Order: sequence, then structure tokens, then C-alpha cells
Amino acid sequence: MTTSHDIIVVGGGGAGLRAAIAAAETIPGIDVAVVSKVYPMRSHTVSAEGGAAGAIAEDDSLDEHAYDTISGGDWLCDQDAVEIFVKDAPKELLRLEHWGCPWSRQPDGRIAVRPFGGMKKQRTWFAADKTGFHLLHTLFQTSLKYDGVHRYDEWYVSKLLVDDGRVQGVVAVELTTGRIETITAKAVILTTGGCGRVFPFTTNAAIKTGDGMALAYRAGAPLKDMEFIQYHPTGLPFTGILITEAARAEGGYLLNKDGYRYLQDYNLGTPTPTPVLRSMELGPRDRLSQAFEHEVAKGRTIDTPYGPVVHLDLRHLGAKLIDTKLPFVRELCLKYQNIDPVTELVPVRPVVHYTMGGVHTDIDGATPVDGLFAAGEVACVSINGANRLGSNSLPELLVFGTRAGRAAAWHVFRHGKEPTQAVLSQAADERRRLQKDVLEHDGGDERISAIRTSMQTTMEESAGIYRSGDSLAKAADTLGELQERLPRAALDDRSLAFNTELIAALELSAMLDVAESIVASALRREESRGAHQRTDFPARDDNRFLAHSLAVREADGSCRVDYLPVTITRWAPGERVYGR
Amino acid sequence: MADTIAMEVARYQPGEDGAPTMARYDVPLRKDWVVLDGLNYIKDEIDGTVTFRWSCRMGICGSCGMTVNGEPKLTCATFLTDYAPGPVRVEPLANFPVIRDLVVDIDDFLDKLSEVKPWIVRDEAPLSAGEYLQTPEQLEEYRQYSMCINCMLCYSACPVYGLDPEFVGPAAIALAQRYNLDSRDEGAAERLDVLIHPEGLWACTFVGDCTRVCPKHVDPAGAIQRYKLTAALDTLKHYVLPRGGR
Amino acid sequence: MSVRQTATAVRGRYQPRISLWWWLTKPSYLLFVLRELSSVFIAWFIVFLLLFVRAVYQGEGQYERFLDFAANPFVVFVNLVALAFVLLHTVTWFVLTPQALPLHLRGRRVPGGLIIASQYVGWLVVSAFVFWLVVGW
Amino acid sequence: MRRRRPVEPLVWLLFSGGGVVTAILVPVLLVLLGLAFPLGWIDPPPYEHIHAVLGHWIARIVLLGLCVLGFVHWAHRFRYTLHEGLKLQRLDAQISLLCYGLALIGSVWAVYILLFTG
Ligand SMILES: Cc1cc2nc3c(=O)[nH]c(=O)nc-3n(C[C@H](O)[C@H](O)[C@H](O)COP(=O)(O)OP(=O)(O)OC[C@H]3O[C@@H](n4cnc5c(N)ncnc54)[C@H](O)[C@@H]3O)c2cc1C
Ligand code: SF4
Ligand code: F3S
Ligand code: FES
Repeated sequence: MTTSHDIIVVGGGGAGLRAAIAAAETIPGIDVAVVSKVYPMRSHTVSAEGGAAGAIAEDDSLDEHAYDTISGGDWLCDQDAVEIFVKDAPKELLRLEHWGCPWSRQPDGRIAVRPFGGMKKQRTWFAADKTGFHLLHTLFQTSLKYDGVHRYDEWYVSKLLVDDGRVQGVVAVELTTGRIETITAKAVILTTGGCGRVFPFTTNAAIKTGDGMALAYRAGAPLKDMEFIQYHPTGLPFTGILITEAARAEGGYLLNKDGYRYLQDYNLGTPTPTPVLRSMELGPRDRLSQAFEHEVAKGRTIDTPYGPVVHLDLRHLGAKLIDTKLPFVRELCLKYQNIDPVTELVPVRPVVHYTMGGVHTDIDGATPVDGLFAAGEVACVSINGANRLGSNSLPELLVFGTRAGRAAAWHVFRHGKEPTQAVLSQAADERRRLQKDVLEHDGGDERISAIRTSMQTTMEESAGIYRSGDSLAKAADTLGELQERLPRAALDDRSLAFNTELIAALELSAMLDVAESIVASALRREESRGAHQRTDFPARDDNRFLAHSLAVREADGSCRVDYLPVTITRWAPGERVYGR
Repeated sequence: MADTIAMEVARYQPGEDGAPTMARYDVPLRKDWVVLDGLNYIKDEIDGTVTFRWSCRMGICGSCGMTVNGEPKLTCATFLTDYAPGPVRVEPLANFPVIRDLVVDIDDFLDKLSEVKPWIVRDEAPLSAGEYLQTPEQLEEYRQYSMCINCMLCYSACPVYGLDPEFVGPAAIALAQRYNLDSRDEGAAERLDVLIHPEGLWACTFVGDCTRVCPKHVDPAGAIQRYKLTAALDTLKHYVLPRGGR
Repeated sequence: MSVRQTATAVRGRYQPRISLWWWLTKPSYLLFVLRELSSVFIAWFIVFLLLFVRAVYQGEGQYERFLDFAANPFVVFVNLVALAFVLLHTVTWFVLTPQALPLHLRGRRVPGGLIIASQYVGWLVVSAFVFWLVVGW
Repeated sequence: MRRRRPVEPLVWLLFSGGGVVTAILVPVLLVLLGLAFPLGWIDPPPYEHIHAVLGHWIARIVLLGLCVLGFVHWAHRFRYTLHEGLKLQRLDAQISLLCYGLALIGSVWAVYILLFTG
């Protein structure tokens, strides 16, 4: 069966909903479909806690936000994109305010802003410590008022249909019934989020399996800067639940096993009782996570069944401040770790959190494939460079979600074409593949969960906070073997109704492709920059690598890495300085 | 502490089973494992066909609601040890049609949610005019009702919804109230028109279990009662002062 | 707007049914039904009250007869049960008032506990007044 | 377009009013009339006293309010109890007629006694 829309938005998170609304508002009467593998309000944007950056304070300026972003990204950001980003971010956040987002306020009723890691000024808007939750529900509820926005809730997109050099739709499985359907469109916007689940220990939800990256990669769009994986310094051990940076912004300390604020040993400034912006605990995430690894090496961390940890100390903040500014942190600690941060130390360790890289797009979200757009964490515009600053991602998905939505609407209006016959037969092939090779595949001797676990441990061991050429090369081999094992996996579940195992198999296949691109890009980048730290190349090398990596899928499935120069407008590459 | 615990999981395969049956699995009993970890263990290690929803594992996405030993719970926030020595009975949320195993159909809620217009109703001011001012006290007025994660535990606990599927139900009414009480909103009258009919507010007989089971302390029961009072006074005004008055 | 083909979607769903005895399945449900049944005893007492008033209006003889009727063990028993239900009604009603009626004093929400407490105080005052009125001391 | 206003909200208002009045007044009256006097915990007041109290027009009005609201309170709650407790949703029209009808009859009786006798 085939249905068609003008635009398909794959993904119902912050980026997807914002793009859908923007498209609906740009061209009246346009028909937009939001296809999401979970109900939109379940998307991972819901988990974001700390806030969203947008310069509005009187002592702040767009240039300072741009500079913090660019230096935080170790000069790998495209500066034209950053300039657009910082200019539009406050507007988008304001629009969310008009749509009902319950931003926290100052006593006089104006928006309140808080400090955040790596930001020199207070510019992070927040809705207590459930910013992403409120942002996503505001967007979702607002989207309900647009008649032109049609939702496919709990549909999994398994393939992009590309022919004649342009994208023409998707093939998707309706989870509840197992129906495999072709949905054609004149433009497709990917907003499927990141791929944290490639790693074993992550803050990311179960759904963050890099599907969109794999879809684009297989459809011929390159993946940019995939080697840059952000570790957040403070995750709860075992669950990987994130303790937001706001906990440090409000004055939390990081202590090693001797109760010592160890960050002072790593060029991050000198300890002060109250937080100082861009210093100590408010340094950028990559540096904090790296400092942790050094503490492990020095034997100054605390051992637990779930690996080494350090302590986050919030006790001196007092119950009152914690309950008003960080209620969710306290709730999470109590509910999932059985710890009360008002009286106890919170064990934390670095945890995979965010993918800086993603589908290569221009500043309008357009990918090199005609009609294919991407926005949000799945995309790499790039404003995050080698390391994203906390609270830049929520505004990113609003700003570039909007731009992609608008650009896609105009694309449909100006260049929209009907699907070709070839695409429909492609769709039929994909249907047959899902049916025969996956669902009805017999006689396999592999378990999906076993392959997934091997992939995750391989990634952690070789592409973690510190990497080396040897370990990466070995990882590339292992991933190749796993790719060969995957077709031998058989499903226990042959049912059509809500077959989560089928989805798990498709997700695993996406994750393997993405993992290969991460390892290939990391292997080629022989320098250390931001979140990519090579033990065999410890210095930054602007001569060779002030460039974006582009992972391109070859016809045989292997990964080729090209480079693209970084756009520099006003800020020449300099040294990243914190704590001074 | 014993090192395993038995989990009894409801299984239902559409087209094959007439009604759900219970299957029994032994899973490791660990101090920090929640019911959802037990289910994932079963799926990964014992039986890949066991079907349930989950995502965030931090009590915020609202997808993992199930009935645990008779009570609606977020399974990612319910420790197995609380049920030791077991067995732990895991069933789908009550009052919803079961799609498969532990997965229920909640589309009915989404339709009702759209009906109550959960968005700011007013002519939008230009962005250049800046934010709509809202003091922390005004924010506090509706904050509690904005915390709903749409987990459907309240619907599962509400016997009225089970008996009368037309009932708009706790979370949707609480969300309508969330916008009514928002100082930026002007849509209260429109929403009242939707909710003033018998299946709207009045079907609720204040059983109160919705509030008792809500993991986010939304207090939908209170929201509905407040709403009834507003609706009643508004109607009174309408009859007493047929023309002016509003 | 959600796109879902109802025809296929509905097929094969298991539609759970609520049993006639649902209110016995959880303590909170049982309490709810008992609370609702308190209304029956309220109705009974009002009838009882009206009979009393009528007797008083009809003269001393009728009044004495009413007192005899009220002293009938069966009537006393019914009233005893009624009292239990009426108290349940009073207590549950007071508990839910702050949920339904958020009060504000100088821009701040009055805490629920305070509302409940002041209801009890009011209740005691009114009861004392009625007692004084009826009994005369 | 505004829908026609249903009467449900007004009935609910009466129901709630009944809830409040009965919650406050019924316990003390029930203890006195139903238990304390018949069981001799307290001597019943002399006839003249009680006649004087109940004959006063304020007492008549207050008691009328209590009785009418109390009946409506019963009718409304009992209707929903039958409706849900016994799964009789299909018979809602008949049940409503029965409950509110009885409440109406009771109220008329109360008016008769309190305003037109003694
Ligand atoms: C715990 C946590 C806290 C964070 N805190 C902050 C913060 O304070 N500030 C900040 O700026 N950023 C924060 N971030 C980062 C930020 O939340 C994310 O980067 C951002 O929400 C990603 O949004 P998205 O719209 O791109 O994707 P998501 O919200 O992840 O949505 C992805 C969507 O794609 C759909 N999808 C995926 N694959 C498919 C498929 N194959 N078929 C159909 N649909 C599919 C999913 O169903 C989902 O709807 C945080 C991240 C985490 C993990
Ligand atoms: S009101 Fe509470 S229980 Fe109901 S859906 Fe919302 S969060 Fe869940
Ligand atoms: S449980 Fe149901 S009856 Fe009302 S108070 Fe809650 S919605
Ligand atoms: S998994 Fe998200 S709420 Fe439990």
C-alpha cells in the first residue's frame, strides 16, 4: 500500500516537531507527515534537564555566545552557522515562550537565565530542571493545533527511497500491525536524534540508535565529524542517568576519593567556594571527562561494581536550594540510586551523552541528496565542532529544525516532483527484504543482544574518552566481523503485532553502520581535539585537521573518509583557555 | 536476599490468544534492578518475544507504565526488591485495549487530548514585543498540572474510565486545566465548551485513585474538582445573567 | 491528527472488561463505594429528622411517641450505622475541599492542611452551637 | 459556537452544597436525636423548649435548606453509585428519573412540613 504527503519528517522529537510546525506555517495547506517510532512526547528530547542557551541578559551579547560556542568546540565549528544559531536562538526560545513553555522566571515576570558549563555569561533558559520535558510537551501540544500535520505514531522508518538523485519517500513499518508501507513525499527531513546506544554506558534512551544517520549514510549522504562523541562528566553509575550540569552550575563540587577538588590539577582554574563561569566544575565537558580518566590512572577514584566513580558534592547547597533549583536531581538520586544529595555524596562517572557529528548539512539543513534535510542531533551543521557546550543542543534543534522545515517547504513548492516508477519497485524490494530476510529468516545461531553487547564493549574500549590508532584499527576489524554475524541472527519473534525484536534487529544494523563510521573517522584523525583524544597524537594539528571529516559509504559497504574545510568568519583558531 | 525472583508476565498474542495468559520467568534479583530491568533481562536472555514499551529509563518519557501486582506503576521506577521474595506479577495497564503482551492502545487518550485544546489560545504577539510576563507566583498556579508525562497510570486506575470509555479522563482534563490556569492563555471558555458535557467533567465521581497513582504528583482529581467548581459557577452566572456577566 | 487505520488497528485487540465487583478489588475502591453509600444514610437521617420535626409540630404527645420510636433497638442500630457513614462522609468531604477549592491569601496559596484544620474548627463551633440550641446547656 | 448549557453543573452545585451542609450539621443532629436522647445519655429537652426552637422561622429555613440539599446530595451520589457500582450505565435515564424524582418528592414533603405545619 502506498500513501503520500508533501513532506515526511522522520522523528517526533524537538527537532522533528519544530520542523513540522515550521513547514506547516511556511506554505499554507502543505501536507506534512511526522513519522516516529515512539509517540512524539516519548522522544528523547524529553530527558534534557539543564536548559537552553540564548543570549538575552543585558550584559550578554551574541558575539560572546558565538565565541564561547566556537572555542568550546575547539574551533571546529562552522562560524557562519554559529552566527545564525546565536542570532536565532533567543527568538526561537521566545517563540516557545509564546507557545506556553513554562520557563522559570525572575520575580518581575521576565525570563530567568542560569550559568552553564563553558559559557562565560548567564544565558541558559530553563524550566526548573525539566527543560527538555517542558519544551517537548509544549511543542507536541502546540503541534496538535495544525491540521496539516499528520502523525504516524509508532512507525519505524527502515529505508529512504532515493532515485533520480532525489529522495522520494520512505518505507516504514507500523509497529502495532506489522504492516510495511511505502510513504512517498517530495521532501524528507531526518530528525531522528543521536546514536548514544552504540556505547554500553550512556545517558541516552533506548531509542537513540542512530537510525537516521544510517538511513542517510546508506542513501548516499555523508556523515560529518562522527569521531566526536561527548562524554558527560556526571552520570549515575549502572543506570547512566544524567545528573545535569546545572548541579555544578548551582555550586556542586567534584571530589576524588580523598575529598579533593581534583579539577584544579588539570588546568581548569583554582577552587572557589562559589562557582566561577568557565572555571573548575564549570569547565567544558570534554576536559572534565578527561580529568576523570587521569584520576583513574592515578588511583584516586572510588571503585564500585559498576566501575570507578568520583563524588559530586551538593550537600553545602542546602535542601532549600536543591528543592527549588534542582528538584529533579534529588528525585532521580532518591528514586534510582537511593541517595539523598542533601545529606550524601552522589557517585558519578563520565557517560556517553551526545553525538557532535551527524548527517552533513548546510545551514538550511539540506544534505547533498536532493530533497533530503536533517536537523537536531542527527545532523551536523556544524555548530558543535569537536565538543558541544551544554544547553546549546535544545536551541540548535529549534533553530535548525525551523530552518530545515522552511527550506523543505520551499523545496516542495518550487521543485516538488511526483515519485518515479523505480522508487516504487525499490520499496517493493525493501518490503520483501524485511519480510523474507529478517522476519522469516530461519536457522540463525546468533542472538541480537549478544552482537549488540560485543559492539558496545568494542566501542567503549577503543573509541572512548581516549583512543589510539591500534585500538581503533582493532575495533574496525571487530565491527566488520559483527557485520558478518548479523545476518546469521534469527528472531525469536515471528509475530506481526508489535514485533520489538524486529525493530531491535533493524536498529542494531543501523548502529553497526554508524559505529563503523565513528571508528573510521576517529582512526583517520591523527590529532587530539575536543572530545577526540588520541594517546598517540596528543596535540591539536590545525595544519592537517582544521577540517570536518566526511564518512562516505562505498558501494561495497566500506567507509571512506574525506575532509571538508571549516568555515572561519571572524574568530581565528586560538588556544582553549578555562579557569583564567 | 535470594538471588533470583520469579516474574509472572502477561502474554497476549492477537489472533491466537482469546485472552492473556501468564508466563513465569526467573530473573536475577539485584538491589538496583527495577521491574523494567527484569523484563529486559527476560527479553535479552530468555525469550525475545516478550513485548513491552520503554525508552528513557528515568521516569520521564512515560512509556513504561504497566500493572505491577495489581497497581499501575512506572516499571523503570519500581524496584524488584520491593516485591521480594516474589513472584512479581506484571500485566498491561488496565482499562485499555491490549495490542500485545504488555503493550496497550492509548490512541483514545491522544484524541481526547487534542479535543481539549492543550495549547495557548490567544492572538500571538510579535516576537519583538518580547516575552509575555509571568511572575513565579503565576507560574506556580499551573506548574503542577504541567508535569504530566502522559504515562496513563491515572486512566488505568480510574474505574470510571474503565466503565465509560467516553469519559475524557484525568490527564486530559488536568492538561486542559494547565492551560486554563496559565496567565498567558485566553482559551478557558473554548475548553469549557468541550468539557462541560456529561462525559467531560461530570462523569468523574472523585474516586481519587488517579491522584494516588500519579508518579509526577499532578493531582488530576484536584484539577477536575476545581474545574467542576469553575464550570458550575460559570453556568450559574450564565443562567442568572443571561446576557451580561460574561 | 494521527494516521491510523482503525479497521486494521482494532482487529485482534484484547478488550478487558471491568467486573461487576470491581469495587472490591482495591481498598481505595472499597472506601470510595462506602463513601458514596454514605449518601443513603444521609437521606435516611433527613427522613428521620423530618419525622421528628413533624412530631414536634403536632404536639407533645406525638413528640413523646417519636422519642419512643427512636428508642426502638432496631432504629438505634440503624442510626449507629448511619453515624459511622456520616462521619466517613464528613471526614472525606473535608479532605477534598482544599483539592477542589484552592484559596489564596495575599497572592499565596493557602496550604491544604490549614484549610482542613479550619474546617474542623468550624465544624466544632457549629456543632457546639447546635448542641446548645437543642439541649439548652 | 457555544453548545447548549447542560443542567448538570447546577445539579452538581446543589450536590456539593448538600455535601457541605450535611457534613457539618448531620453528625451532631444524628448523635443527639438518634442516639443521645433515645439512649438516655442526655435527657431529651422539654417539649416547650424544642417547640420554640423549631418553630422559629430561621430554624425552619435552615432545616429546609438542609433537607432539600441533603436529598439532592443523596440523589446525585446514589445515581452515580448505581451507575458505576452495578454497571447500570444503560439505565441512566431511568435511574436519574428515580433518584431525582424521589429527591423532588422528599423536598416537597419537607416544604410541606417545615412551612405549612406547626
Ligand atoms: C539526559 C540528557 C540530558 C540533556 N540535557 C540537555 C540540556 O540540558 N540542554 C541541551 O541543550 N541539550 C541537552 N541534551 C541533548 C538534547 O536533549 C538532545 O540532543 C536533543 O533532545 C535531541 O533532539 P532531537 O529532536 O534531535 O532527537 P530526539 O528527541 O532524540 O528524537 C528522535 C526522534 O526520532 C524518532 N526516530 C528515530 N529513529 C526513527 C526511525 N527509524 N523511524 C521513525 N522514527 C525514528 C524517535 O521516535 C524520536 O521521535 C540532553 C541529552 C540527554 C541524553
Ligand atoms: S496525570 Fe499523572 S498518572 Fe496521569 S498521565 Fe499524567 S503523569 Fe501519568
Ligand atoms: S480516578 Fe477517576 S473518577 Fe475522577 S477523581 Fe480520578 S478521574
Ligand atoms: S522508561 Fe521512560 S518513564 Fe519509564
